[in-house]
Amino acid sequence: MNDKGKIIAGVIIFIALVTFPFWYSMGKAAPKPEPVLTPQALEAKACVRDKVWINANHMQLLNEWRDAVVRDGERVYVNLEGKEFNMSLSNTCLDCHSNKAEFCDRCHNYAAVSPYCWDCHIDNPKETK
Amino acid sequence: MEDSRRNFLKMAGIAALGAGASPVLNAFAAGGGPAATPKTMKGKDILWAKQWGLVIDTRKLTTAEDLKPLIDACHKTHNVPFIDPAIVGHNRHEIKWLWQTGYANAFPDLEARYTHEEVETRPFLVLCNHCENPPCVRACPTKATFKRPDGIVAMDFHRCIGCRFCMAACPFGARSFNYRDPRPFLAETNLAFPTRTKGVVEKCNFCVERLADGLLPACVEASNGALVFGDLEDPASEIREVLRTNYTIRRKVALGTGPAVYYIV
Amino acid sequence: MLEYAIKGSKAYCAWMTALLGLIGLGFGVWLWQFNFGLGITGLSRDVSWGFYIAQLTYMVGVAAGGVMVVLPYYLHDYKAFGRITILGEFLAIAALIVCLLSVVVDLGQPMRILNVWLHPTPNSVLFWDTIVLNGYLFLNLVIGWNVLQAERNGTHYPGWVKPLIYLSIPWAISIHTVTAFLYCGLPGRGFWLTAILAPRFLASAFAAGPALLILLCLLIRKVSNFDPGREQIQALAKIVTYAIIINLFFFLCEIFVAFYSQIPEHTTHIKYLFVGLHGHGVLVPWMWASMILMATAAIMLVIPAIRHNEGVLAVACAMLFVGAWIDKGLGLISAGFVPNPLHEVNEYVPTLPELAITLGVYAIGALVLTVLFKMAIGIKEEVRA
Amino acid sequence: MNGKYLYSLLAVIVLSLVAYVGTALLRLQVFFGVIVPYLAMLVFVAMFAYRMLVWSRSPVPFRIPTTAGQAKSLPWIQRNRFDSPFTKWEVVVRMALEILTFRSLFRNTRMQLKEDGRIAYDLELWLWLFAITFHYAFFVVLLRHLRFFLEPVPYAVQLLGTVDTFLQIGTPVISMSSFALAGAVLVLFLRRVYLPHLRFISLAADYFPLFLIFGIAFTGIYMRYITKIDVTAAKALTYGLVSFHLPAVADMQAISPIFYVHLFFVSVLLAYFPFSKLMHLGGVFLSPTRNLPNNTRAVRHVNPWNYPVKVHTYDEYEDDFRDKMIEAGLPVEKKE
Amino acid sequence: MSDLPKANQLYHTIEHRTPATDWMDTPTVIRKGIYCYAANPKSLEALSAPNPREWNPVEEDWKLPDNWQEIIHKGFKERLEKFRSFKVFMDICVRCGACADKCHYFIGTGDPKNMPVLRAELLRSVYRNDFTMAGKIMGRVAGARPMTLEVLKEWWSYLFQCSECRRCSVFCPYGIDTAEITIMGRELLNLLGLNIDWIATPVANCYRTGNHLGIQPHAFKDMLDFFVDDIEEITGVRMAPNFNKKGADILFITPSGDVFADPGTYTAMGYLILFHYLKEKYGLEVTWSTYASEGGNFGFFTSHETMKRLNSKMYAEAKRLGVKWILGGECGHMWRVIHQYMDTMNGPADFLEEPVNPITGTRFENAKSTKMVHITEFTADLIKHNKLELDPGRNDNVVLTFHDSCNPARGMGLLEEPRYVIRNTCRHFYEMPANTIRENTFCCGSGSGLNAGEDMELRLTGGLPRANAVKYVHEKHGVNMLGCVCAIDRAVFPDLMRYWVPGVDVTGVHELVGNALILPGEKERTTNLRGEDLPGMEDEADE
Repeated sequence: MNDKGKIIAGVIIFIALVTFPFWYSMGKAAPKPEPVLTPQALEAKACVRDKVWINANHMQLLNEWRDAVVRDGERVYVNLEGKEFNMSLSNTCLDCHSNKAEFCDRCHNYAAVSPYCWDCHIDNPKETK
Repeated sequence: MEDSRRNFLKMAGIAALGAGASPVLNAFAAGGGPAATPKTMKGKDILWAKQWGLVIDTRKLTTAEDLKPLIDACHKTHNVPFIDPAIVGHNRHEIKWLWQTGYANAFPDLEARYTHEEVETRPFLVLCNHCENPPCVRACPTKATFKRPDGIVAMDFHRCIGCRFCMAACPFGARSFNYRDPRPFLAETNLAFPTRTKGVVEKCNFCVERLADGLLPACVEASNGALVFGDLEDPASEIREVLRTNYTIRRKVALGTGPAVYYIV
Repeated sequence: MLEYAIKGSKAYCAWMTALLGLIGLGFGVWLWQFNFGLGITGLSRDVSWGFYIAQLTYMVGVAAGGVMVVLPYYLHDYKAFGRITILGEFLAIAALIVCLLSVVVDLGQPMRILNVWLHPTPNSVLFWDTIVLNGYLFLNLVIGWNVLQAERNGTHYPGWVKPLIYLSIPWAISIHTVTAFLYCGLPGRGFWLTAILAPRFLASAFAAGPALLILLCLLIRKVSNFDPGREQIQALAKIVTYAIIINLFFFLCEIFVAFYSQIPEHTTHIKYLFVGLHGHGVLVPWMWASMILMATAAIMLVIPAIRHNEGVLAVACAMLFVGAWIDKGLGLISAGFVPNPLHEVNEYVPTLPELAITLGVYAIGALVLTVLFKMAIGIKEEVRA
Repeated sequence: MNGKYLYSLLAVIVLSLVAYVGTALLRLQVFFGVIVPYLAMLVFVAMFAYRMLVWSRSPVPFRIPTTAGQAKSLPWIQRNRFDSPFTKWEVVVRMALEILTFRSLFRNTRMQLKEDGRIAYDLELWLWLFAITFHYAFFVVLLRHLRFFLEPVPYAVQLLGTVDTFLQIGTPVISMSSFALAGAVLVLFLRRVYLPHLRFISLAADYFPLFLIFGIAFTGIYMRYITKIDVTAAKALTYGLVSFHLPAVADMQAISPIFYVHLFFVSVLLAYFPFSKLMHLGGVFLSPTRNLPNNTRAVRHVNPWNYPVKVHTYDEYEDDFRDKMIEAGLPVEKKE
Repeated sequence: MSDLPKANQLYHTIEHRTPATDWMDTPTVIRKGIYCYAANPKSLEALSAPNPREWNPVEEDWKLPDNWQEIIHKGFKERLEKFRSFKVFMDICVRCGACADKCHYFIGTGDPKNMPVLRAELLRSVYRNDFTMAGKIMGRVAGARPMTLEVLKEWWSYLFQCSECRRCSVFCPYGIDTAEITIMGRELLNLLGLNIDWIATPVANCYRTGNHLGIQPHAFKDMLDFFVDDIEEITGVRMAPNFNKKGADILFITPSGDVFADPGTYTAMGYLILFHYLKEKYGLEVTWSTYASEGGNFGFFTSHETMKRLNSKMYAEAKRLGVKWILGGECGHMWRVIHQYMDTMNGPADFLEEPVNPITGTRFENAKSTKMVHITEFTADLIKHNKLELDPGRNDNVVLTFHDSCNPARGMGLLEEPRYVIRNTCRHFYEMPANTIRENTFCCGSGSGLNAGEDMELRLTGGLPRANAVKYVHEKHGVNMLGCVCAIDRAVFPDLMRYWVPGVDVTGVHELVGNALILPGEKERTTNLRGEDLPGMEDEADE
């Protein structure tokens, strides 16, 4: 029985599949996106927490915020520096980062995550009439 | 570096001890981290009560035109859509927090065969009664509807699974369900307040977001004094004064839910 | 065991393919509903539960009805039912799957379904309903599987199954009781606010469930070499007879209380069902049909000569099953919401997409039932061969 | 008592320490983030191909399918096409059922000697259930990870992510496949430890991949839900690997070391794969008892190394017994 | 058999426990009742097999050639390169354990090394040591161990506790077939002359005389003539079977066991009756052969080469006699060889015609290349076309169950044909439990050359799962007869039944045919082929 051809074909297909990302990128660079800061954000300099922490944990923070606001009626967040913020995605975060497309979406798209926040929270105050 | 070493210790802790190691983790976390931790708290301006209540002086609101600004104020503030039956072909998807109805509908058990003529035609403002003993809270299987310490029957739209048990439980028909995406039906949007997603129940929230900022509910503000809002448990409050000095009725008291909305007829 | 479900005649394959087709159709429409929202149904602000939840209610009854074979066999040592207990248990499994899926398709946010257990809320009857329904499903799966396997091996089922069997008997009562409590504990819904609702549910369950089982037994005898047995079918028929009579009696009790007291909260809903209210009455012909079907079936069943004729028995069971379905699957839920708490009348009629999804759910139930019955019958044939 | 899994556990712990220390203290991100993954990929691809070629070099001299159902026979006898395939396409279906649904494991029974003298064989589907859960969960996890290797992320990958995160539990929403994978690995491990016969046959090489894969799942879950790493920075590296546009070393060093532990685990798995029992991924396609049609009497199978053998011919036989045959009246070729 | 406890006691002493030590450290005991005697050197010499010598398995010294390790290593390597099955099966096992409790020897003996996976690991451990990088570097941690004398003895012991029944292969997710591994292992052992006598001597016999039992041509004819006399006594019909007849339509080959010992002899009488009927009614000439007088092939249990050497006679004889095609009798491993090996090894049989049943016109499509048809396929076809006059009432004293022989079931897919014949010749037929029949069938416990006398304990424990299932239908339906289509089954089941299920006898399917078939011109039969009174004939017989 001679099935070497079939096996080699199978191996080639397998390798092609396994190395698919290499073919797909074709050496095209796609560096880490940099979120664009609005002038307002630039001016504020600091976010609620430091940038690295926020970058990694903002989803958790928003989750804690929503429970605090909705369930406990607590709306003020005092950060590590003792500074107070209104815990609101719509009114605090998006007020400063009013450019969702350049700020939020860039990374979200890059990492292919689509949080359902935007189903309710109005995404871009500047764009919505 | 600091952070990553801590993370490593955490990871090693979990790996070694399994999920039960959380106290150990906390110890690690507390030991290595900065002393201060962020806090959450109520705002300084917040209006707070033991049981918020509302008195509606229906004598001052005798026509539909009188009610409209109140309803509009509420619905605009909260992005309550108007799903026009003329457009969608039916009224099944209607959403309303505050609306008007007839005396006999609002008070079916107080219906009189021979009624005061003016009252019979007077429009009545109805809304969630923020009951003292709310059946909807009892029914909700996820605690998405709950009673806050200030007596407001609140809804957590993030947690609502859309089972509509609360709608069946509410004897006042105060609740609406988002049978579809409400956004296309918003004539204008209040950016400060979220819209809802399809598939969740909603109702009047006694303007918790305004109370937090020290403001009275939108309808009260728009009512020119026809609506009085205050703490039912505070004998010194204005609302108690109004209740002391006026005869009021509540809807379906026989059911024992203890509505917090009173009507001066 | 499962190999029996994989292999089958041409007709079997055609039936399974048809069911898969219906499931596919239902799933497609459900995707539409998932995308658009429950607005594609006939539900409204006033009638916020409809066809889906009604199917939950009805099929919980069918599931609970299975206990009518389990109980006489295990508690009263009625040996004859040993032949068909597995059919009762498997019918319960399929019915429960229809129940659970009916709840899932009724949810506005199905992806949050686990919130019910992530945020357990013991004061909510719906929370308990999920517990009892899933628990009963689990019990029947474990019991059915082990008993059938033991039968195939010619051995006795493991000892630990016995307590589960005893547990399953009160549990069957609980599933319908808790489901009734969903409705009858609500203030302001006069139609449901009656202590007799749970007993009524049970009575109709013990009529409709065994009636379906009789029909299935007759079908099994036709399409397979396994005969569930004449004695067994007749014993079931007796159970159906008493249950339907009690069901009708309970109904009359309701009528009496409502109309003798003449409390509007209680009468308006019944009026809406049987004579219409303010000119609205889409359900009137249905409800009369239901009553006539159930009453006729009861009369037929109570006469021994008729009951003993299996052909006529089948007709009576079918009439009863349909009658009870109209009563619980169409009337009960709608009428609770009409008129609404503000005494306005807004009627509910299910839409086509709603029916398609329900059909898909039933097709899943039928598929599960077919697979389980095929397996059980295959093993019965094998053991008796 | 059982050194086999302790060795394996130790090996995985040491691997994690190596990657952790290597990146957190020694700052060898380039080594663990670039060199090792490239090498691992190279070893995986090359050795996988090599192993397959070695297998293909051994011929299949005989057609020896295991028949698990009625073969094609007389036209009126209903045959079992997929458990006893006759044609090539029936074999394809049999193999598909085997590979996609784990058909053979689905038959699994559990034997019990009952006290009453009966031996019972109960259908035992737990192994099938956890095996298929494990494999499919792993597969989905792999496909989902394409989001780190493709830009823009194709819709299909996004859709898979959406389906996998259908149930909204936790923040970020849990992907069911991750937990199914970790859970199934755990059960498969416990099975090996708690079932005496399975423990008896298990080698260190059986525990090692389980620990390693659990380590991968655990570090993945840990990064996603407990300590959050900078996902975009991680993708900049992973995408950089496949597009050959690596981020700056400083950027790599900014990624949490746990990411490198995860990546190192994956690299080790890739490199280990072709040398281990994990090659059943390729081998399952080559099993002669499954991938051949049961048509040996109808279609001749050729053995490439068939060679002539010494036989006892009829002539030799007749020479041995001619007289007796003649005497018994049996026909013979030669009369004397 | 006498040293064994009573069946019930034995059953309750079976324990499935694992030793505390690692399996590599658990010594192998070659013990009486479990092992078979070593091959007689004369038998090996007759085949020119390597290393013939007197040796005794229970003695310390096996008198191995000095370079035995090298022989094994080289033989191993050669087989890895020649058989993909062996190579792949050495590599891909994941030790999931699905096969463990599928083996009848494991079920019956409780010896963990009888788990198929572990039996294969005996070889795999050496494979890893000799042929894989991981094994060479990591040694025992990677599950590798060097080939030592202890390992060799362990191989010998357990490779002769496997009957190559393939039941494990059905359940293996990769189709790993322990039969294949046992075949390779036994080939390697044969390189060192380590065969058992129960295999080696039949092979030598078969090579010279044409059959395992060494029946010489005249004796073979005598035996069949003896059956002819018996048949005449029972039916009143005298028949004259053809021997070595040139120009006959069909050559018939069956295991010689059927010619030699009860109850196989009754099956042979069934064949004779059937062939006589076909000759009388339809003029079909079937011939027996004294040269190819053995269907079974114990070479299969020795090596591929020996199998081929013995098998070659079938085609050679068919060619010499100029028949159209070959018909094969009821046998198990004979059919595995014919179905999966014969054409490849000794074909193509282009001198034969594509088999067609001359009476019904049915083309045996499934045998068009090998040109050999199973007798139940042939008889089923005749019955289907109403070509046989049958009186199943003559088998009414039989309450039958049917044992699927391993090789036709799992190496051929022959499941329905014998059942069809049975249903048409016997009115009381009950299947054993589903997990013990068809592709899940259990071995008789004595297959692959293990049906010696000295390993009776192994055979009885290994046969327990099958016997237990028979017991089930015996108690439930009063089954008194175990039908089968295998000569080894017929040879070994009587012992097995006597021990585990007294009251059940053993029959071949064609014995039922022989009883039911109404011969032209026969007298009214009062007894069956066994000389037992037919139902309703008890009185006449007494008179």
